Amino acid sequence: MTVTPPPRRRAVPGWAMFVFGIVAVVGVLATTSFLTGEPALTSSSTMQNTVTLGLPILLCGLGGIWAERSGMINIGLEGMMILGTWGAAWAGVLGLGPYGSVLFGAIFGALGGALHAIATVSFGVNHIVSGVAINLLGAGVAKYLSTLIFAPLSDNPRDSPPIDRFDTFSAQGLADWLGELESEQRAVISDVAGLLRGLVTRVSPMLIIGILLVFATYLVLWRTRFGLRLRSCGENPVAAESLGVNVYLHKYIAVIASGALAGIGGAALVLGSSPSIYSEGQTANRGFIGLAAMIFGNWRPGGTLAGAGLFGYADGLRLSSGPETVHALLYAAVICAGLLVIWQLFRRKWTTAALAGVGAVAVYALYYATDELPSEFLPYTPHIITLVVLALAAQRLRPPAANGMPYRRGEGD
Amino acid sequence: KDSGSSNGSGGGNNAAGCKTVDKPAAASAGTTTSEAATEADGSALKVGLAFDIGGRGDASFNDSAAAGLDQAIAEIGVKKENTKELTATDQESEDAKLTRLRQLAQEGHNPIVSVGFAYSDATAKIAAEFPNTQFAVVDGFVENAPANVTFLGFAEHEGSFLVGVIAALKSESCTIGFVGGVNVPLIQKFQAGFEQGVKTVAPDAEVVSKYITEAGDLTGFADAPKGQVAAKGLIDQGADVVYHAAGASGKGVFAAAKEANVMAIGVDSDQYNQKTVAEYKDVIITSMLKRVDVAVFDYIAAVAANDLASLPPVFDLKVDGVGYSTSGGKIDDETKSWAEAYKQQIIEGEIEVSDAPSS
Amino acid sequence: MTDTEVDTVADADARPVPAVVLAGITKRFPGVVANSDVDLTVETGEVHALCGENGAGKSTLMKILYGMQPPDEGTITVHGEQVRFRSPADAIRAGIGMVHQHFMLADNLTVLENVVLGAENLYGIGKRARARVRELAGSVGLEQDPSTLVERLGVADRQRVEILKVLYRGARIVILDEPTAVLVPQEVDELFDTLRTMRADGYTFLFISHKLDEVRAIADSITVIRRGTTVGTVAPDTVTSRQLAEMMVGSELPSPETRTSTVTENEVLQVQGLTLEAPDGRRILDDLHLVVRSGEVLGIAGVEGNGQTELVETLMGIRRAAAGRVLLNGRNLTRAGTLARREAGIGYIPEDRTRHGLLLTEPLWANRILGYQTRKPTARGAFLDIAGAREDTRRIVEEFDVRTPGIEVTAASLSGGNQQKLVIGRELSGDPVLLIASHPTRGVDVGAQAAIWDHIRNARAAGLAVLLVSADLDELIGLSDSIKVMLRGRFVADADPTTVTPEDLGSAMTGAAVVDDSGALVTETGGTP
Amino acid sequence: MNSRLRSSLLAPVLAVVFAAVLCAIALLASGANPAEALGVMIGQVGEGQVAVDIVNSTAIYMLAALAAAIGFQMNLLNIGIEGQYRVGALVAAIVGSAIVLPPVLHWLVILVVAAAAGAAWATLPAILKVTRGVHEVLSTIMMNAIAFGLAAYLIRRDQFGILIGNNVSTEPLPESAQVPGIELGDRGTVFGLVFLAVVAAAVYGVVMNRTRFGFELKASGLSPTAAAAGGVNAKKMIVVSLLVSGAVAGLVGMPEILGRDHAYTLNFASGYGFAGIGIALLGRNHPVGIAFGALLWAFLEKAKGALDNVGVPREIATIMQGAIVLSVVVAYEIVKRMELAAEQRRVGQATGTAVEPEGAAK
Ligand SMILES: Nc1ncnc2c1ncn2[C@@H]1O[C@H](COP(=O)(O)OP(=O)(O)OP(=O)(O)O)[C@@H](O)[C@H]1O
Ligand SMILES: Nc1ncnc2c1ncn2[C@@H]1O[C@H](COP(=O)(O)OP(=O)(O)OP(=O)(O)O)[C@@H](O)[C@H]1O
Ligand SMILES: [Mg+2]
Ligand SMILES: [Mg+2]
Repeated sequence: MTVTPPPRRRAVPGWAMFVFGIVAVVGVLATTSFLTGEPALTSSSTMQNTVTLGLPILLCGLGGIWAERSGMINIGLEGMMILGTWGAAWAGVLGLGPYGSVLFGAIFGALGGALHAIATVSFGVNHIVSGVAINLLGAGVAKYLSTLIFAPLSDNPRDSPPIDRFDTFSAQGLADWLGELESEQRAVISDVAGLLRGLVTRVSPMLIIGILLVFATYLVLWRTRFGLRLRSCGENPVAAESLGVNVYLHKYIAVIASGALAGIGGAALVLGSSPSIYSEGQTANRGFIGLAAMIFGNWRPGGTLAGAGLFGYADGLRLSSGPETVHALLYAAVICAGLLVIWQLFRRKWTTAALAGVGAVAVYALYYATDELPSEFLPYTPHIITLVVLALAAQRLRPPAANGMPYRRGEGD
Repeated sequence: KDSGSSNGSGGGNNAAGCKTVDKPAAASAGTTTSEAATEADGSALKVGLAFDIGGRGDASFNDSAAAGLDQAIAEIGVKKENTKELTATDQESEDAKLTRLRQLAQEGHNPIVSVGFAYSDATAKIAAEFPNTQFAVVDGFVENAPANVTFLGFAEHEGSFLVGVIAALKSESCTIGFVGGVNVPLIQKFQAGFEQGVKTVAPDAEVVSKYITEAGDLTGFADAPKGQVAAKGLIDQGADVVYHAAGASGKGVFAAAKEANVMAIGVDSDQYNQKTVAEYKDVIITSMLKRVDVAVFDYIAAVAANDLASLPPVFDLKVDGVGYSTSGGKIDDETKSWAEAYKQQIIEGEIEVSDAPSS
Repeated sequence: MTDTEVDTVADADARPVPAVVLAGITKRFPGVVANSDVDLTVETGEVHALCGENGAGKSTLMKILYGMQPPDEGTITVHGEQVRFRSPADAIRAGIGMVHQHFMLADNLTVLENVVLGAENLYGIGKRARARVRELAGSVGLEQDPSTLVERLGVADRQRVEILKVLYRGARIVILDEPTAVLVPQEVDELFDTLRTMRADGYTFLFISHKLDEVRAIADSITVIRRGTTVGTVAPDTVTSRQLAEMMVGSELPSPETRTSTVTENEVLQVQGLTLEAPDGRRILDDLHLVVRSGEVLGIAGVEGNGQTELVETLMGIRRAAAGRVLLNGRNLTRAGTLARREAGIGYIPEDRTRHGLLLTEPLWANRILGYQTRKPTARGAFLDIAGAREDTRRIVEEFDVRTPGIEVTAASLSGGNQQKLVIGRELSGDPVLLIASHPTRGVDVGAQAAIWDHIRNARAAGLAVLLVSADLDELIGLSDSIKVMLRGRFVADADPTTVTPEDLGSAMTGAAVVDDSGALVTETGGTP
Repeated sequence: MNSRLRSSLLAPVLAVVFAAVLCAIALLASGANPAEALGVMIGQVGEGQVAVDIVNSTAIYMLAALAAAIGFQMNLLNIGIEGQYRVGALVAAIVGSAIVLPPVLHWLVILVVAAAAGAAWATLPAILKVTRGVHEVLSTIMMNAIAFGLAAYLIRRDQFGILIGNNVSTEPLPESAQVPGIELGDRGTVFGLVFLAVVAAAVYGVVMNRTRFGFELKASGLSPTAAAAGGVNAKKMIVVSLLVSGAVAGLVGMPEILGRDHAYTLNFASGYGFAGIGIALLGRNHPVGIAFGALLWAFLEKAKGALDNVGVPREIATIMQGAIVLSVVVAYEIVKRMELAAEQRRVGQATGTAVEPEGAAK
């Protein structure tokens, strides 16, 4: 045994960590909002933007989980998402309604997934190459088909005509009450109310579908025999094979499901745009960001939800509020770093604590010395945050052991 | 379930709105247009058109250029079979543009019109190789270009100034929003003129601006959801009129305006009549028109008449190269007379519109 | 398969129908006939051992029986019924289970998940399954909680999980492919106790091992395979280990060595107070002192996971010691990197040749360069000397009898034993003053084993100092001039190889032995207090 | 040796056949005549400056692919080439226009600056990888995005940008910084820095196959554990290979900037990084393979414009690129399996006994 076992893993159950994480995040934001006087940090519209922008990323991230848990790297998510946007718009054009759009998005994404599966599982092609090719193919096919089918309807080869989208729902009474709380500007309570209100107003069934898919992914992959088999293919396919698991089949299913989820992500993008149309280039690298959200989330649905939320939040905040608000995020960073220092001191990790302390001071100095950040960097706030978070937490990440490894039936020993 | 958002307001009147300056003197004269077109005969011309990404049918810029060509076919006898259109692709490098232009030139097209400032260098280079061919670049400019290159530039800031005037008159909250697609000088021209127009009418008004992406990241022109979020943010900050120069992302801007029941201003073409945003037409009070079609048509006509000198150096208000639309009837006569008065002042040089934002 | 079927199978125990009959099995691989017309009959309720050299075709035969590979010819009969297995799932359904030569475990899954995988329809994957795993865990001596991640288990526990997997499926015919290779004698004994109990319960075992004493201790009958065909089946009490080995190889074995001490006074390696800490501050190596002299083989005994691997890797500079000094011929190497240590004259035979010793996808000559990329004859300045490397590789192939068609083939295409000979040849060619050898003959057949021992002895005679870590206690006792026993990162006993028995060593390794004041192992105590 | 040659030719041939079939299907589906389409694409090479454009692009793609290959040799997936070459080009353009030096020296300084800037942009992912274990794919994806931000910031008019018409650009490079090309009259101008790509490929080939550094790099990629046991410092190799990869990536923009554009502008082409990854994989990280892969890619890219002439939708070309990448790698895979089986057969026959390809058993 040359591997020393990693430090004992927490005994706290996953859901508790998740709840704790939410509480911590809300706490930090509320504190920052209070100290910097930036209510936008926790306003209901910020929350809604987070949902709008985060949902397609979340769905792509879930797609990533399915593929990678079975050991298949899928950087073709972007291409599959593009196919999904096209399919969703086509369903709308055919008059199948928004649920039809979701279904068609899934089907078209799944086709991309199937191609990836054929190349990688059956032919053993390097997963990355196949993914790159599928990104090219997805973009090309969608362009080609939209010239063929949408252009006559919309007079525009790059756009589909607008399609039907979901009606939205609000828990009106609750929302109003929360709205009152939010407007009272009371510390913490108003913040929580604002965030919650964003979640209960103008809720699209798409959001519900997204959240359900998070739970479904968790339940299927971690609570069913099928999920166990699928994950075993990502951890040790030879062992799985030796126990009678049909590894090829599970990998196929996983990659196709992955494509379907990315396709649903595409549908969410189409249905969440106003007007709801397919539009060339609309995915804008969300597939890659979905992958990042998945890694951020440690290949787990809850974590991916958090990652997608982070991306959506940072992007939404940057787009919808003034530069001061984003500037206030620096303050949040200082608080986080401060908490980290305390935690590391508690764990007697002196060097890490010292590093975090230096970081906190540096960020605070930046906060203090500037009024706003150069606007050129603001669109990349989510990316910078991701880097920082990764720098602090990467060692806890645990990718599937056989992720990306070639596997052929009967070749193990 | 949420009810569909209530019918668009089309804006209130400015009774409760912003404090405005005194109304300028009424417009005196009509506008002049370049008239070279009338005598031109284009039947001998072989016209090449090099589009930017998107090409004919993009319901925007390229389409507008195409319309200019169509007009030339209809009005001055350019033969359709004598025209050729090529389109740029995403992420292409400079030599793709060079090849495209060279191909058109070698096939004997003359004149050759390229669409978009990205063609500037390439056109200058190819024009030097083909000194007997006439070239034009919509939106383009380079220094020391060969004589056979014509730059068809627009005074977007002037048109934006006028819609700024309209916005200031229509706003009740006295806060006005601007959403730019990508933070590049071209789009900054829109912002600059718009801000100046607003401030000229209502010095106390506040213009809040947001760009979707920064220079270099062209997705800002194609990301409706982000356009919507950006516009919504501006509306949350109090804006009740939102102007966009964000290409396809503008759809999201309209959606946000509609959802919040505020007014929106379109860009480039008369977006009130555009199919893809028909859903939101009731909040589109006007659009800033950038008459690429006019410029392309005038240019072809001038080549046909062998009279390039007749072209204006810039397609501005004076030559109707830019303007504003009134479709939908959201602009009442009073507002219109303000806009016309300022238009006249700009044409006469009494007001000089800046093309770079103050901040 | 349902429980009732299991019962039917159990009922069949009474009748003398053989559990498994393999008839005329032939299996060809590109260029190789792995099994040719093999006949094998395994009676119900016996432990049937398979012996043979490396590559004789044992594993292949078992994989065929387990449905992992289809036979080209021949029939399989299980409990009197002829069957055709298309996948392991079919074999499992027929009551056959297999513990593979290499662990087949997913590290990042829990014990429970590893066990129920593929057999979820028996008890689900929830509470019932957990209860069942707990129940069975006792019978194989596994004390870990089912929700422990497998990566946290030691080798012995992993082996137990492997057996648990088989039992969980209700298999009545169990294939064990070299299950004892990684176990210490006590663990082997425990395993054999388990097997005997289960045999009494009517289980049938197919047992593969290269350790012939073990085979004779547990088996009811032994089948010897040579070059893909059955040589014969014998009863264990009618043959000696030596006779068995000769059946396997088909010729006489080299006679046992005569030991003459070559130990000199020249202290080549001095280790003082060596301490290694885990990230959490736990001491993996705790204040170790040792000296290896020129011409001496110092053996280190210990149950796997007690720090031998870490000791070797720390001495090689792959891990950083927290305290202590390492001197080679008086030169302080404590701060030196791996390359510097190698250049100073340390040769290194790693315990896992495929992970640490070879670049599998590279040709043999490129593997000759690994570890010698700065030295003659494989390098000249910053450039490689490829011609030199080729030539020296040819020499190794010749001298060390590496069976290969040439030096351009990839290391992966050699059999394990030949790979090991290549590694040993390489590590003895840099004129080392010290050889650190971890399990140098693990998984190597008897013939090759003897050759490797010879090479080590010859080098020792020429003045080489050797630090030998091995789980094979016979090897350790046979080769070493002195032995230290490691337990939980400390040296707990010294033993004299001329007097000590494997059993004594085994009890010292588990901490059950008596040590006198000087730290020497008290032998002949007749067991543990 | 003979069979080696045969099998190394078999893969490309099979790949071309595969790709041709796939593309023909795609073309037929779009109602076009595949032979005609191929004909015009090949014919296009003879047109105007297309042949020269192909050569120029090949050089650029080669640099990008070499950058990717250096990472691949160590099992590092440097997705960040995209950002690294952008930063390299921008910084080089800024520095190059600010200094005055005699021609050749000036070029060299600019190239060094570009490489250094590219390497600098790869530094953070490298450090995060070795100190924190952050997966390089993730960190370099982030760095690519941030590179856009940096470029937008540096090219601001209050930083280093100047406005030309509607375009923003850096100060144009002085004459002394412009690398002359090979003028071929009507055929166009081959970038002088095409030779940079050739030299880079040659150096890459020698370093990888003939030097200790290349050996250690490859060994760490093939088996980090075996490399460590062989005295290779894996962390150091990770940092070094990412930095070298970044440095080569930093050069990607140089042929265009020093040879044609003489400034970094908003129109600076993107997408070379991803193409480079695909080409490195097509060429199996081998310098000659990379050169051919780059040539194929450049041909498709430059000749696809001709498709418009025969009424084939241009989108088909993108589909074709995807199809070719897929079919080429599938073909490689099939040939590899055939080779493996053949080698086992050879070894089996030669030794007459069992052989164990443990490497295949992963
Ligand atoms: N999948 C395969 N492909 C090609 N040849 C194989 C394959 N599996 C086994 N062989 C060949 O069959 C022969 C027999 O191998 P097998 O695994 O049965 O040996 P073994 O007796 O188990 O050896 P060991 O005692 O070392 O485990 C080997 O020499 C090998 O060449
Ligand atoms: N995928 C494969 N392709 C070809 N041969 C294989 C394959 N897998 C296993 N083999 C062969 O099967 C044999 C058995 O494998 P095993 O793990 O038992 O090795 P081995 O025979 O014990 O070799 P050694 O004892 O020397 O380590 C090997 O000799 C090997 O040649
Ligand atoms: Mg075996
Ligand atoms: Mg073996």
